[in-house]
Amino acid sequence: MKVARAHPLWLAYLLHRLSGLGLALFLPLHFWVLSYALNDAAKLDAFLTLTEMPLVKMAEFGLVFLLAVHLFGGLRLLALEWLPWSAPQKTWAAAAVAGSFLVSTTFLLQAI
Amino acid sequence: MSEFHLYMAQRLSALVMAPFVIVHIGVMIYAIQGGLSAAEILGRTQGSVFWFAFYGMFVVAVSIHAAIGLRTILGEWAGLRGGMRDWLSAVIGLGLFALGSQAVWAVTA
Amino acid sequence: MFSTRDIDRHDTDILILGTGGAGMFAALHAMQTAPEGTKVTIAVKGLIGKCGCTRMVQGGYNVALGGGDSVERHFMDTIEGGKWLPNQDMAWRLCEQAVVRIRELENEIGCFFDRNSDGSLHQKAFAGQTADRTVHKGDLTGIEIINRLMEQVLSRPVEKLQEHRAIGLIPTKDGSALAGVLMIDMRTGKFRFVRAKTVLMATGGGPTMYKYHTPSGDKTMDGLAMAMRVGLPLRDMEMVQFHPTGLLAGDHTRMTGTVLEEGLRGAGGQLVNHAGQRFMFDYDGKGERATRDVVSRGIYSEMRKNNNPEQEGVFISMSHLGPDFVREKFKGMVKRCADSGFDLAAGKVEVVPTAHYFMGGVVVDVDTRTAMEGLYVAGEDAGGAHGSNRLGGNGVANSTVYGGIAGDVMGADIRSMGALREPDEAVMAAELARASHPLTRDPALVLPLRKQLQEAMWDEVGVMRTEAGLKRGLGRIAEISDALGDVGVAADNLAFNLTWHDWLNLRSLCDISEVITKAALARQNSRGAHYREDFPDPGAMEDSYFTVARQVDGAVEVGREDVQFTIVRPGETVLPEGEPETLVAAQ
Amino acid sequence: MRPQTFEVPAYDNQTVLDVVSWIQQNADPTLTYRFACRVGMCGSCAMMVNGVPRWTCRTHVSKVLDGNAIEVGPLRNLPVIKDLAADMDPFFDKWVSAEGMHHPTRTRDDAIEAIDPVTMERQEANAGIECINCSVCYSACDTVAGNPDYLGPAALQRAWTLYNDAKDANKDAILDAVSGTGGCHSCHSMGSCTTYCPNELDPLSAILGLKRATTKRFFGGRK
Ligand SMILES: Cc1cc2nc3c(=O)[nH]c(=O)nc-3n(C[C@H](O)[C@H](O)[C@H](O)COP(=O)(O)OP(=O)(O)OC[C@H]3O[C@@H](n4cnc5c(N)ncnc54)[C@H](O)[C@@H]3O)c2cc1C
Ligand code: HEM
Ligand code: SF4
Ligand code: F3S
Ligand code: FES
Repeated sequence: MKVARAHPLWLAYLLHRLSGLGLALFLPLHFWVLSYALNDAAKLDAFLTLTEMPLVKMAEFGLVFLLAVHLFGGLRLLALEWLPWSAPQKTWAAAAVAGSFLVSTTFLLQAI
Repeated sequence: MSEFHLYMAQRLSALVMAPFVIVHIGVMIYAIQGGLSAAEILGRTQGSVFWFAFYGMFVVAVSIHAAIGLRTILGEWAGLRGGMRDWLSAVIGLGLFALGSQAVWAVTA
Repeated sequence: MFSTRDIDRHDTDILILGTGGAGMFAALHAMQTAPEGTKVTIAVKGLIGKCGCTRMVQGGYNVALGGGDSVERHFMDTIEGGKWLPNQDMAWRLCEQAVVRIRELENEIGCFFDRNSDGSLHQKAFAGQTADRTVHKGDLTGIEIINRLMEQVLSRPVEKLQEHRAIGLIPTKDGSALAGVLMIDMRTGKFRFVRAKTVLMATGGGPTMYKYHTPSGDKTMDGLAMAMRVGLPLRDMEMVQFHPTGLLAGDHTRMTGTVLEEGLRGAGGQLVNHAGQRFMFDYDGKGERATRDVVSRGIYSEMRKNNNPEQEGVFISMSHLGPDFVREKFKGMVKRCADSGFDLAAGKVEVVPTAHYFMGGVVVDVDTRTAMEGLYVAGEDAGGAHGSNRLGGNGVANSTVYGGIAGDVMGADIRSMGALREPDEAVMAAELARASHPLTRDPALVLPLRKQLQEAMWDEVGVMRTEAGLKRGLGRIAEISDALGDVGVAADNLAFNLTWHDWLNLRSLCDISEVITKAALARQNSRGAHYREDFPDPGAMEDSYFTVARQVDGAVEVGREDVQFTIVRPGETVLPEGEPETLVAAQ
Repeated sequence: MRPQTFEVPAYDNQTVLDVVSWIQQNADPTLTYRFACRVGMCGSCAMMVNGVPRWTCRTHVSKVLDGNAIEVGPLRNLPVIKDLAADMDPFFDKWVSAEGMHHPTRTRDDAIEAIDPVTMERQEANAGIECINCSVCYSACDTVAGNPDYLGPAALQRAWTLYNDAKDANKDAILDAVSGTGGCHSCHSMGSCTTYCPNELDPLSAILGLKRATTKRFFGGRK
């Protein structure tokens, strides 16, 4: 039987989990690329020029987005768990911060 | 390590990472302007005790944090239990730490 | 089709049937008083703590806790409320021990009852009480009591036989003592016989043979039917308490009959008839605030006058108090009505008297012992404590007080009991045949017969009774009972087969319906819940008698016994001289 | 289990429990389900209705009709005994594992403790006390689905209630019980418990309370 559960808190949970998973999968790659610097700065450069490509730029934006989403999802959870506010207050506060952060990041990335 | 200690470790590592992530994203946005180059990155970071400590702690925190997080996901979504799951997440944590240290060394040494 | 060889045999020391207030307290007390190593087993028709009526208690728990109130006053209210029919020693013990039990509930079991602002227990008065005596947890008192009891029981090493239905008490060959209980493990459909040195029957009566009834669906008089078959005397069997305001929502929904709480009338709720007029003042000076039996009869009379099949009941209307006030004060009730599609706060809700509580039961002594060694009865299954009428709030007090006593007594008695007793295999075979009877017949629907029984009881043995009606009722019950014998249940899948259990339920209900009707014929006066239109007088209090029914050679015989005024005589009181008649401020 | 389809007559006042009962009483006599009180007090009639766990005795058909049909199944996250009846033992075993029972400070021979009804602590305890252990929240929670050790929202809420109960003697035992494998720290605050609780209780906040209390204790703060 199908299970109905699409309500805001559940979606927030899913988003946090998927972003965390995405970050964890990307992280080894990220480290691996940086490690190139150890043996060969040129290789790193070669990779870095890739970042000019739109697709890579998209991926990069995606990563920043994931990181931002996960960061604020995480801060929301930490506030929820450890701060003595009411649940809606915490959600609104986190949403407000996340919203403004996302807007400013997007703006900055656009500006580049 | 009890479930509660894992929880504390994950939350505390998250707390540690929060400012790092913000700075990191900030630097990325700054650095990305006018394109990235190895020289530019390395010029900023190499030999800097500050960046070494910054990224070093970041790597430690993220290895702990992600390993515990993946352990949860391995349990809930992959159905892994018991020793197998703990072992796998320890390997992930150590692996991340190894790769991360290598990267930090590469850019700051 | 089944032989006694198919029965799974199981042994324990103390067996408890039912997990209402009586059953759970018995289990806890038995574990406290029985010798180390005693095995305690609970068998219940549903899940532990999740069935029965104790959980459904709304209003609260009667207990005299000082502040002017006293055990004596509680006792006098109980006797007067029961119209001098209660067994006075039982009533006294109930009032006296309630004080201990409420402390136990709060201190040891962990219940939290509503407090006054100074931190003391909040108490209020139900109709018929002369002091603010009823301890409660909002209007969900039973949930608090049963959940806390359930936790205590679940966290102790009791053997749990859940979804086990007791179907027969099996005595020893000479019939003097109980050997054990035959049950159906409902989940598998297999028979299981459990031997025990002592058995508490706390299956909670439950007058669900009426068209409108409040008790939970698992209660179908199984216990009393079993007790009758082993020849035990049953008293006060004509005494069925009707709650005046049951929800009327059609006969296709299980919501019909469920209680709209007493407090609605207490707070000023008005009853209006089909013509839109208030009528309760035509029947009693207290209007809607009169006692349950009076209001039930008032409503019943109005219904009879109207006689409109489209709109059978009367209406309870709260809106004049202000819908917001009602929503605030009766939050749970308003929500419940809304879930079922009615607007209690601003509209009006159709209601009807509904069979609520069964005062009658097995004859027991103040220690819950019965005439049969090894069998104990407590709670709604036991007769005597309430006489002809149970005060609101005395029901749960009764089940918890006597359940605890039963546990203590069984725990003590077991010390002097040697080995488990051997059952009479002939009785076992008869009980087995009885329960498997429908499996040998052609399958047919059980529901129509249950509806017929419920109609018959409501029409002929209900709120108001006459000799002619009761006799008609006996005829109708006999017909239904016979017809049931021809209704079969398909035997190919007996695991958790509710239809088989519907059949067994109806079997018990038919059996006890007959007893109720015969006892009602035997009482030729009107007391408390029992009202005879042909004998409206209560009769002289000094000459009070109670009815005793028993099965002799397969036939139900009803006799009368004089009430023994062991503590107080009619016209007298145990209250000190000069005590005011009531401590409750006039509303 | 293969799903079966039944045509059931419609009535004005009709709950999902009535529909299920009609099928058993008229169409399929072997159909198994569970109920007792019929009025939302016993918490034994919960089932999945169109994918949402609900108390069926208090769910009006008109509220859940999807087209002209409803899909009913046994509660999720519990073993099925037969048809629509779930085995609730794991739910109650966990209730006990969470130390969900009173630890007495007094006996029946002592007076009843005077307790100020308006303190913060008492309000916190009251918030979850009317749980009917229907297991709706337990069935709604995906953490339970993924983690068989997880104690689940209702048991944890009970623990929180007791933790705030001035009468309870063993707060440390409660915090220990909810700190182990499958304890409150396994909850991901997905809030399905609070969203679907038919009694409008809020296990999510109770669990957050436990997380706070255990964290406080970790840093040396005590109750
Ligand atoms: C809606 C409602 C409101 C009430 N409000 C109040 C109130 O405010 N105050 C008050 O004092 N009283 C009230 N009462 C009455 C009170 O609930 C009962 O008097 C009391 O709870 C009976 O307790 P008990 O333990 O005898 O039976 P119950 O609590 O009814 O328990 C009976 C148990 O026996 C089990 N059982 C039945 N048959 C079998 C079988 N064949 N085999 C095995 N087990 C079986 C049942 O499943 C159940 O577990 C109310 C009753 C109802 C229905
Ligand atoms: C920026 C700071 C971060 C914060 C504040 C943070 C916070 C959190 C929190 C509170 C959780 C627990 C969620 C739960 O149990 O319900 C979590 C889970 C997780 N985090 Fe992070 N995190 C951060 C960064 C990261 C990074 C950089 C990664 C990637 C490598 C990551 C990967 C994960 C993973 C995989 C999970 C498990 C997800 C789950 O259990 O649902 N986190 N994070
Ligand atoms: S918290 Fe709500 S949903 Fe969960 S068991 Fe209690 S009453 Fe049911
Ligand atoms: S749905 Fe489950 S994850 Fe936590 S908040 Fe409720 S228990
Ligand atoms: S039948 Fe009791 S809650 Fe639904």
